[in-house]
Amino acid sequence: MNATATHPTPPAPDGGLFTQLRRSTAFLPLVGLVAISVFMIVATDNFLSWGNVQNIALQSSINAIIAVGMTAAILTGGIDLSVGAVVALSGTLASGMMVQFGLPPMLAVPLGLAVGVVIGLFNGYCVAYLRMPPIIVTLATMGIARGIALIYTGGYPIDGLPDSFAFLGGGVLAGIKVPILIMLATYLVAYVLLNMAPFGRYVYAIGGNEEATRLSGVRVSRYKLLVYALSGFTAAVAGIVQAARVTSGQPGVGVGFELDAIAAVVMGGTSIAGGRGAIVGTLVGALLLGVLNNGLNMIGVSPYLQLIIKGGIVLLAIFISREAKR
Amino acid sequence: MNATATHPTPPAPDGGLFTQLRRSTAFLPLVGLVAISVFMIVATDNFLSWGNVQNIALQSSINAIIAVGMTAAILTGGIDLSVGAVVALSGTLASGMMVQFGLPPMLAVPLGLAVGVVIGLFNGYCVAYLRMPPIIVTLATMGIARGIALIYTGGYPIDGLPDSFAFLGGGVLAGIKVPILIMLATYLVAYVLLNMAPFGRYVYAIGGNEEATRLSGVRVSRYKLLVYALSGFTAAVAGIVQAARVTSGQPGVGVGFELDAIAAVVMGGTSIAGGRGAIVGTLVGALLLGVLNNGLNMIGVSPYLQLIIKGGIVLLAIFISREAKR
Amino acid sequence: QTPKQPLRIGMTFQELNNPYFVTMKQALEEAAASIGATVVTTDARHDVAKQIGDVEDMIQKKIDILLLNPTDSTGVQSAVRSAKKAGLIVVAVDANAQGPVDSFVGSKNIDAGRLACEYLAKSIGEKGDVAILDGIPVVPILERVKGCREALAKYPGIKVVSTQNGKQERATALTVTENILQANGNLKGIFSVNDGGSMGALAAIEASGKDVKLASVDGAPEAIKAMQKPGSKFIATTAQYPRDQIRLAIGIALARKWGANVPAAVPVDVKLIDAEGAKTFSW
Amino acid sequence: MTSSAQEMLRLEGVSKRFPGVKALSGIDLSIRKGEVHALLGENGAGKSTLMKILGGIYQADEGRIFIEGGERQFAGYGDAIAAGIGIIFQEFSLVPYLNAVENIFLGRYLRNRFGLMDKAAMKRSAQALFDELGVQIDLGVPICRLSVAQQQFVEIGKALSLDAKLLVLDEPTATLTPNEAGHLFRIMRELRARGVAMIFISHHLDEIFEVCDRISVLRDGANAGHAEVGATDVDALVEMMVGRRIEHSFPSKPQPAPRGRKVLEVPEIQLAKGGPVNSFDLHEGEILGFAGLVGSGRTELALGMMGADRVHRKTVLRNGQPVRLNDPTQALANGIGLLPESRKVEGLITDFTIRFNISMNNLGSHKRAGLVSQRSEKQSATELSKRVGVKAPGIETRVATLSGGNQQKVVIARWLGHDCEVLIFDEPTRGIDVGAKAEIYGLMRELTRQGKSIVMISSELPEIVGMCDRVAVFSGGAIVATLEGDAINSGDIMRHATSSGGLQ
Ligand SMILES: Nc1ncnc2c1ncn2[C@@H]1O[C@H](COP(=O)(O)OP(=O)(O)OP(=O)(O)O)[C@@H](O)[C@H]1O
Ligand SMILES: Nc1ncnc2c1ncn2[C@@H]1O[C@H](COP(=O)(O)OP(=O)(O)OP(=O)(O)O)[C@@H](O)[C@H]1O
Ligand SMILES: O[C@H]1[C@H](O)[C@H](O)OC[C@H]1O
Ligand SMILES: [Mg+2]
Ligand SMILES: [Mg+2]
Repeated sequence: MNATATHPTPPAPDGGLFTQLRRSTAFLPLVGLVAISVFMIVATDNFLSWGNVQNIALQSSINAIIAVGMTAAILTGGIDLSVGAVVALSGTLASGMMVQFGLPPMLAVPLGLAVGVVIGLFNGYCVAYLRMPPIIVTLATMGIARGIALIYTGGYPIDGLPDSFAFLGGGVLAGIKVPILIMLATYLVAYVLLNMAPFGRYVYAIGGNEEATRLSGVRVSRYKLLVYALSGFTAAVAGIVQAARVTSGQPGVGVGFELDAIAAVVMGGTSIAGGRGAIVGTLVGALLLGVLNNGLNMIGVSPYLQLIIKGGIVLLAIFISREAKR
Repeated sequence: MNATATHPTPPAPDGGLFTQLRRSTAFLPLVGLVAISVFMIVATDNFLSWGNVQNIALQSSINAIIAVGMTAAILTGGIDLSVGAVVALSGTLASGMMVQFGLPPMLAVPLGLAVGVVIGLFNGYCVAYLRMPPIIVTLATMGIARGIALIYTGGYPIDGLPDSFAFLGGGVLAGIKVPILIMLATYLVAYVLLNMAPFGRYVYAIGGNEEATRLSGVRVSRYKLLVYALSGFTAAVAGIVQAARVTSGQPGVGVGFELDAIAAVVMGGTSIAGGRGAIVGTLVGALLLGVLNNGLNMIGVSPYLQLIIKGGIVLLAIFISREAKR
Repeated sequence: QTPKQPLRIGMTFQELNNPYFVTMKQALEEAAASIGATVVTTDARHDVAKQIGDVEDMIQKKIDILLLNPTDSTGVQSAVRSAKKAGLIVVAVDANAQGPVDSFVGSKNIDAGRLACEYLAKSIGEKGDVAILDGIPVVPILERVKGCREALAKYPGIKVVSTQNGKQERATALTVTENILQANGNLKGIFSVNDGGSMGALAAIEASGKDVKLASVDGAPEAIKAMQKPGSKFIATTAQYPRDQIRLAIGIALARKWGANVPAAVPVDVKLIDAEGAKTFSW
Repeated sequence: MTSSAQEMLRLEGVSKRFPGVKALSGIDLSIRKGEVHALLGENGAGKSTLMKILGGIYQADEGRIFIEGGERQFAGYGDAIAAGIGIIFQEFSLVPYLNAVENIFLGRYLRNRFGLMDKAAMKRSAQALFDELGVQIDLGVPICRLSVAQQQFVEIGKALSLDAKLLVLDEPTATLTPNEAGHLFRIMRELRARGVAMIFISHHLDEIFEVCDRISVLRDGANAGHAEVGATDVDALVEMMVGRRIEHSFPSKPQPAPRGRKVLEVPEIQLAKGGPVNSFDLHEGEILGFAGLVGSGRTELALGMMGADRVHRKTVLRNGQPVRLNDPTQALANGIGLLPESRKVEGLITDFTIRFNISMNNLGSHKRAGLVSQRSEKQSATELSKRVGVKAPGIETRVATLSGGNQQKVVIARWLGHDCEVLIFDEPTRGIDVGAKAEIYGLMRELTRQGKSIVMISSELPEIVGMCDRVAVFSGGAIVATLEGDAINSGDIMRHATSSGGLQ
């Protein structure tokens, strides 16, 4: 009687790069991105021009950056609805520091990022240590952060930002727009954190089986705290880029951004229940949404119809990549 | 081995009415509602006037009605983000039937409700039979329903509704405003459905352990389908009431309603993970939010500060009623 | 480029579920059809970020003229810059935008608020409590509130007891007004910054059965109709001319394209419409 | 109790109360270095609770813990690990989407000089661990793709990798075949030789005599006695646990074996394209055993037959009529019910009360005017839970607070109240104490006497032999033999089960 675990076809230890890709949750989203891009290339004139490709990346960048933290939150089985309000708060705060107090961007930007981290830590504290449900905690901080941004600015946009700051939104480095570079850098760091550092495995583990993870001696609460801090941070990065792009701190910006980010994460193959997914997929998901927005505008589809088509394509994408039954 | 079912302290079969209430998930929300109301009575002049009490109930009614279906969806472990768009679609469609085709409200209202049910069935089909994640399915149908409403109306409000229809929004029966009566009727039916009919038991069971429920032979998919149909239906009811209240079909109405409804459900003690909660709690949650909105307005708190206070109170409420650690 | 290429006009709206802007869109399509131009429109849904993206897409689509209805005057300036850099003619409509726009066509919004509130003040006998139903903080709206306050300030008997935000949208305006009416038992009048909000306020006033007069801005069809009802609480709205704004904007843009020096701003007169005037008015 | 240099662990007067239940009262326990100490007791006696207190997962209300003579207090499992305690939990503590390596090192990832995970090093030591355990496990796939037995070995490997001085094994053999259990015992002996102390929990009393040195018994949360393995026997242990003698574990089989009409015929069923094609029949009033090694495909075949899983091709006849079974609902409509193999994951809604769990798929019989009649539901739930002997404060007790065995009885009670004619019992006695086992066997016979027919999937040979009228033996996904009468004996079953599968 031979012991357990006989494998009919012992799979190659890791498989080639393609096999690895094929197995990854990001594979189907990637196929979707390619398919939609091909369609757009056929349907429009200069979809594939360098200008338009940059354009798409640029327009996806804010959502893509927010979606990094959202991915981590969702991987742990949580969610962060406060991101849109954090975009507004960090953007207005950094702008206010520059315009009202004359701080240089070098100081104002870190302050703007810090406020995101603070909101994130607050979210994380409520979720991890007070065991409150993420959806409602972050729904509440969404209101709070938005309220602070509005009170701080009195409801008016903060104008007159220095050019050195505007560079973060409109500048070009090595032929590439700065927000795109910021987006790529964010993903690079996130990739290392989530796939190569212990932090990442804990994030996946918590989403996979929180109780088991706790039993294994992992400080679950601390990692959850960090995850929400990360989400606040990336939302704040997006807020800074956003403010630089519109060269003003807008207290009303970011309404509904949380839904876009969730869409990017889930379109990217991450399970909304946590534990499974890939950060690369999220980038693909955000680009997919960006291509859709851009392509439909390029084709000249009416804005009302765009809502329907986008909804339909999101459904289609999820339908194709949904987990096979059982 | 002493045979079984030994009851060391046989608890009274059900306990008194108060004990039952005390144990219910709706108890703490109720305490919260009373506490905030007491505060408002002290802080404002005529908070407790009959006029203002009706006013609060009236203003809570739309959210409360939507939250009925949302409760069912959340109890199964799902969610329905499309409700706000369904409010717009059912309202504009029913209005269009009356204004453009001259249908009497008796026919137009059922048509408006039917469109909500259709969207709900579509959501339910995707969730239950195609096994797609509710959050993303309903996010997609949110866009689709909104797009249809906008295309159908061309972006204009549909005006000129008959008085018999406006009665549903502004009429008074037995001294009580009609939307309040509709809200109460909806809760009565939902109470019976969820607490006394097999349907309700299945809803809770699915949220508690879907796989076990399925393996025991319950038609899980069908009940999930019904739950989303219910959610579409109650959103459509709210859409009709909303249209009657503003005496026009508004394609842009209902943005963000889904978040209000979720807040009401969770404030009412229902677990966002499904399986636990009570419909009565949702009514309490919706009224709590209504009291907050109304009371802060009555006190004259600035709208920006209101956002912060509301967020804070939502947090406080959830903090108090969160499940005790372990 | 190829001379046969028809003129391409792009217009980005702050929102497209307000009759005011939908009417503009119609006027745009009619005007464009008559000169053989093609039109693309986008809907920013009050999101500056989306508006900038929409403009960038239209630049890629190689439009010639950009008509810009900014959702935020400062926020869109980078879009204005990109458009100018791409060689487009940029004309702001309804609200001005910062940055190198070629021209701006919009109503005299201070007048709009002043006219409505003077009429309101007189109708309530120059004394009593008044509330302002505010909107999204963009320049035209701010100017209307400013004009209104200036007008009311001339009447010592009038007190502005409440300013709340109805978000220029019926459902929100309805509940906000209900609360205003509850909290201020002696309210005599309400000024709403536009007709989106006024219709919600009107529903609340009617339901309350109170004698509160309502004045607003826009002249939207539903407002015009509501004012004509006998005994209507809706007494006046300062009309704007959305179709004319578009026609002027296209004209200015073409003139600029042909090389003309165009005025930096083309203020469009507004007109107070009361129940009497409503009988003959339409956009 | 006297402390000595040889003592690894001493518990003194440990008590623990849960709302409504006194789980432990004044437990004393002493474990020597290098001994394997059996902890026995009925379901709900408090074994797991005591171990969780030892592991710092629960806090005792009273009592003291001494490790190597020094008093210790653990605020969490992390503290216990640091003190040299490792636990193999009764409920798996694994993360389904991580692979075996990531699971084993969870919480203690090795880092390279950049502070990133040293995946290669961890993989090497995991491989070494499994080599030592003598099991082959694909380290690259998420463990949810491994079989239950393989997962159990990952769980074991995880605890072993802690290099604990005191290792707790809470029913590790419940999901293993005798052969795999044998592996585990070999490892336990090696550990003992190295001086590791072990607490071993099992309801298989024969295993106790195979690996253990001394025995402590709990009854209703209190000490019920201690014994040396050499100086006791199964009957004495049972009496200590249960407080009385248990005469026969198996009710007598009806003679001759029932051969009523065929209530269920499966002339062909093929789970996957190219896989083995199986067939079997079930007669009225009979118990048909599905025997085989863990992973031999018994559960899959049963689930496929009743429509809970998709299959490639199948024909099923109920009472001679072909039926469509595409989901468990259709199975239920055709009188086929399932008691699933994993009660927590597939059987129960642990947040629900006993009453709700019992009536869950039988609400139709409590309906009055379309609504559920609480009175009828309560009456039937009370009666059923009494019949299966659920130990609980009442039918309104949440199932989550019951011990494993009592949870299993709740699922059985559900089917007792149902008018299903065909019942599939998948590992019905897994984790069930000896006393309760006898009761469950009795219940099964009672059901067949009422004319019901049962398919019993079991990895415990004695119960296959003792209970079944006929036995289908599985190997590699195929039914390789169907035995009846005297042919139903351990030797023949094992011979077929270990034959190369798929051919007959
Ligand atoms: N978290 C809890 N809440 C309430 N009661 C509990 C809890 N955990 C265990 N109990 C109760 O404590 C008692 C002891 O349970 P325990 O799980 O320790 O039994 P066990 O001896 O391990 O049984 P088994 O052999 O079935 O695993 C039981 O009556 C059980 O119902
Ligand atoms: N590594 C694996 N990956 C995917 N499927 C597997 C793997 N190992 C086993 N299986 C399949 O999963 C099925 C379920 O395994 P399980 O351990 O439940 O065995 P079983 O024969 O169904 O019997 P039982 O669990 O009752 O002993 C097995 O039949 C086997 O076909
Ligand atoms: O001028 C318009 C204004 O900018 C606003 O957004 O609503 C419609 C009109 O009043
Ligand atoms: Mg146990
Ligand atoms: Mg099995």
